[in-house]
Amino acid sequence: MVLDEKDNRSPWEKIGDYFSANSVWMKWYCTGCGAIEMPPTMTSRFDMERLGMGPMATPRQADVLLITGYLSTKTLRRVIYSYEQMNSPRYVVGFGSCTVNGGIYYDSYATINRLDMYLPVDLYIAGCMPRPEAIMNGFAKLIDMIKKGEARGWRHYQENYEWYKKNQLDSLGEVIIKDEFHE
Amino acid sequence: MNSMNSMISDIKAALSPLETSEPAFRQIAAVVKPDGIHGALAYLKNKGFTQLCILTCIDWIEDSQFELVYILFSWTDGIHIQLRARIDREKPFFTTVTDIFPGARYYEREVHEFFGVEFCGNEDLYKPLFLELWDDIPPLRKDFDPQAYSDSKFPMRENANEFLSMTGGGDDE
Amino acid sequence: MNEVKLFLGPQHPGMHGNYSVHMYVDGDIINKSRPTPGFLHRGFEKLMERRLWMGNLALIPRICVPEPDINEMVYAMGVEALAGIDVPEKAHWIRMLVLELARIAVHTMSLGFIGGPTGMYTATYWAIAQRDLILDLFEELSGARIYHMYIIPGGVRKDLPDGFAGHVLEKMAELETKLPEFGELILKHPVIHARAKDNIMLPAEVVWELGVTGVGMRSATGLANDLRKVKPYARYDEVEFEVPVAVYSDALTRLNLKFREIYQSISIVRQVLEKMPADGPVNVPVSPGNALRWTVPAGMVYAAVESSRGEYGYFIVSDGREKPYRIAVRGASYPQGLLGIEKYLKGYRIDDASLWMDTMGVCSPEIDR
Amino acid sequence: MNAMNFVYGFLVLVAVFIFQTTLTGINRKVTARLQKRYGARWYQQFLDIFKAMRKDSTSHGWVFDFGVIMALGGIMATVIFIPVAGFEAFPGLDNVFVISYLLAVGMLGMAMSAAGSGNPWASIGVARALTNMLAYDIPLMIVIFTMIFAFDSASVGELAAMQQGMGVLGWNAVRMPLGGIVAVIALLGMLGKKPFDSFIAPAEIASGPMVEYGGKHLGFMFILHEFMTFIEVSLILNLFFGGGATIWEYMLKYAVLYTFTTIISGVMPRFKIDQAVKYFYRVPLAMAVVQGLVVIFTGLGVKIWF
Repeated sequence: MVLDEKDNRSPWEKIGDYFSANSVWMKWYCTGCGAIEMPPTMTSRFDMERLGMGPMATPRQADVLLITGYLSTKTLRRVIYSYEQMNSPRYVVGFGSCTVNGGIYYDSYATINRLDMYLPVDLYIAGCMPRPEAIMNGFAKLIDMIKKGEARGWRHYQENYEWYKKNQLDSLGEVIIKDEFHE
Repeated sequence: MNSMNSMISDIKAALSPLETSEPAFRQIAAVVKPDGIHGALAYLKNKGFTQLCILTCIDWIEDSQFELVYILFSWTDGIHIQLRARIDREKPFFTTVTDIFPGARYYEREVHEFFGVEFCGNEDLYKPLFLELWDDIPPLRKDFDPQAYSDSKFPMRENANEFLSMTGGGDDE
Repeated sequence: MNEVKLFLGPQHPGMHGNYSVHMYVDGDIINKSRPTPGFLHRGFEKLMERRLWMGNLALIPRICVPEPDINEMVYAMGVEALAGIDVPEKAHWIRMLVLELARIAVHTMSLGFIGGPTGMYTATYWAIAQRDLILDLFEELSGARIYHMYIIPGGVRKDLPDGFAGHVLEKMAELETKLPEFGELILKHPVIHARAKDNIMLPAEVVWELGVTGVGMRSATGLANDLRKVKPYARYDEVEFEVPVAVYSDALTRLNLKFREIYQSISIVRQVLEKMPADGPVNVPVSPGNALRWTVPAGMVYAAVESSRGEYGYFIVSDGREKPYRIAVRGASYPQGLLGIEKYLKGYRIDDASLWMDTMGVCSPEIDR
Repeated sequence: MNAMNFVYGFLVLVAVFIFQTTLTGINRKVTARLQKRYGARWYQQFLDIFKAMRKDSTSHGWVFDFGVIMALGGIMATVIFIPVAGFEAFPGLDNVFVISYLLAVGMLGMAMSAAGSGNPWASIGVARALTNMLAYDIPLMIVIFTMIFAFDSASVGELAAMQQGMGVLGWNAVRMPLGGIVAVIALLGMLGKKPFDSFIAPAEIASGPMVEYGGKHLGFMFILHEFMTFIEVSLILNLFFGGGATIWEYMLKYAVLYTFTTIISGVMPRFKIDQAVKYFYRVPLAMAVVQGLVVIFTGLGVKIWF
């Protein structure tokens, strides 16, 4: 994701980014064990809604896809599918060390090692698993990035679609499962 | 509550196991011949061992054998039993025990998926359960190397700073 | 008849965790359902064969995310049985303390999560905040909120910090003042009664057929089938507690049972703090030299504890080397999460499917491993 | 009817949007306080709507797009006919029947659009929404017909004006207490508040009709929802709680009534759809029928009143 240094957004885009930054809806998809720290972040103690963030039921409605921890190949297929259903601008946040380099599952046959090979990650939150404070901090950073126009992973994905698709196919074999019922 | 000793002698008399032992507190291990498993499970179920805790498998690659393990529990006596039998690794066929313990169905599917042991009579055996589009030998066999598989399929990150340099971030924080 | 195929999960707000139930529905009624596990499959059983006996400590808590301590406990119990290690008296009591606190945390959370399928979000918000207080205790004890790695073979990692007992008692007292609120909000609410009563039934014969344990078994059969009573581990035979039972298992009964188990656990925590020896070692060295080169004698053993969802066990095989030869995990929610969903969800409504996941206690990471 | 009416109509729409959206934001804060947390900013709902309007969106064919426009048009047309504190953009057209039929255009547009998305969850959601409508409409309509019969008028503005001047005692909710209770319960059903929100339940059918909406489509749906809320609350407010003599009184009453429904919904789980129908056809329907019989045969509360 190479950023061009100067801010060449039009005034309308700047206003749009202001709205996007202050109303970030996340996709409710618990892909891994980091999801256990999401309820405390959402609920009364840390209260994510202060930042304008809230869970959304379907990928169409959501702005940010949270990858909460390790991704098995079976999940990654659904995650890619979900990501492609989301409407741009869309953002991806990787949780925990497993999304960075495989973490404790570096030699597992079922989990991937690097999330940014398959999806354009805008922000990583380190930790195994990240504490709610770290998650809140990461979200504040994401909001800041959106406001400044730095979170452009979705544009990068559009521009380098072939590269991402090639990586996905290399690792997964097939991205979309035709018959999930196995019949 | 039957005592452990009487239970062990009962088992010895009824199942004629190859070997019995007491690996832990209130736990009995009995090794039987593969064709004796069915009868042994039925006998033990009548004796009060109504719960199948787990059905699993061990890959003894040096002996070229699979060892099937059935662990039963009796809630009335508080005793666990490990019932074990070895089958040939090259011809891993066995019969299903779902007629005695219906709950074994998914355990058998799991063992089939992870070890390749085929349980005749379990109709769902060939549907994938945990793995999807699996393209290698069953992963829990000892000759499967997950590190090699992971290296060939899922690229690692080459160096730690790569992501930071890619996004141009990392300086302001 | 016009059947529609539907995926309930993996990315569905009604699903707890990454799990999927595929179903054929006719209108709102489920005609056929099939569980689809494997979204969280990490190959734990293979990875554990590749780690040292001590190195596995970092891996095992991640098998069951909401209640990680049971993993450490069964692993420690199994390895101690294989290696013939005698655990010091005080370590037993500290282990019980940790396990019961974890049980309270899980039950509180699962009571709150009833808010998901039924729409009672206020209950969820309150309950998660209560659970956080217990996570604070864990943080004080072990330095981590979720994955503690506190119970190790040979005892526990270190002694209780100063003043910890006082903090525990404070939190327990606070929890006891809050619990009646939950009772009022959840268990006595007429709409919850409408949703959960006589719904998601679990008859006694189904319990024996599937092999369901834990709250499901106790609510259906009326037997106090709790491993803490039937086959006591640690020092559960020296504390007094009741096992709540019922003979009619609908979703509401199971919720009630969980609610009553929280009170029992609070009482156990109090007794533990009272009866625990004041001092003494909390762990024994497992090997004379380098623990990383520690070998466990060959053997096969099955260790099981009572988790919040039922019997949770490890089958551990050692061939006498530095790494385990094989470890098989018996996830407590295996029967109700797989065969139960396949056979007994039929005839209920779409709305009830997530109620099944919730009240039966289906924990997807321990099914997938 | 001249050009000024249309200008008024447009101004009404703008004012209603700002007022209702602000109130929704404040109500999100009320819910948050009920759940012991801080909650979103009061203007969060505006940010959400404008953010959604800014995003790209995915179309699922012309039925999907056209349904949204049709629903929004129908609902916006309805808003203009609602009398607010004696003010009407198009005087004389505030008949109950006009409003309920225009509302149906909006509802149908939504149903059409959601079904056009082809998602099975959306179809289930639409089926549930229509069932829910059928459930609350019958008791509510019985009460409203009773009122029309008793006061010899079907004009919402006139019915509201008739209740003013006697203070609280003039309200239809007090004159017909059972009918008032039915109206508030039906309002919960109309607004899709818990316990009657099974048609948009996220944990059951992944937010039902809204499942395929994203970006601008979702933004339109949000605006539509704000207008719809205004129509529904205003209808009940005008018919049962005396509307308002001044605009400030009207706004205050409106805010209280709407916040009341929010608080109720904050401590309620949701009924399953069959249970919701059973509930409406049992308690509120019986109450509505009793109320109708009392008013028609004894005149208690209408002819006999202080």
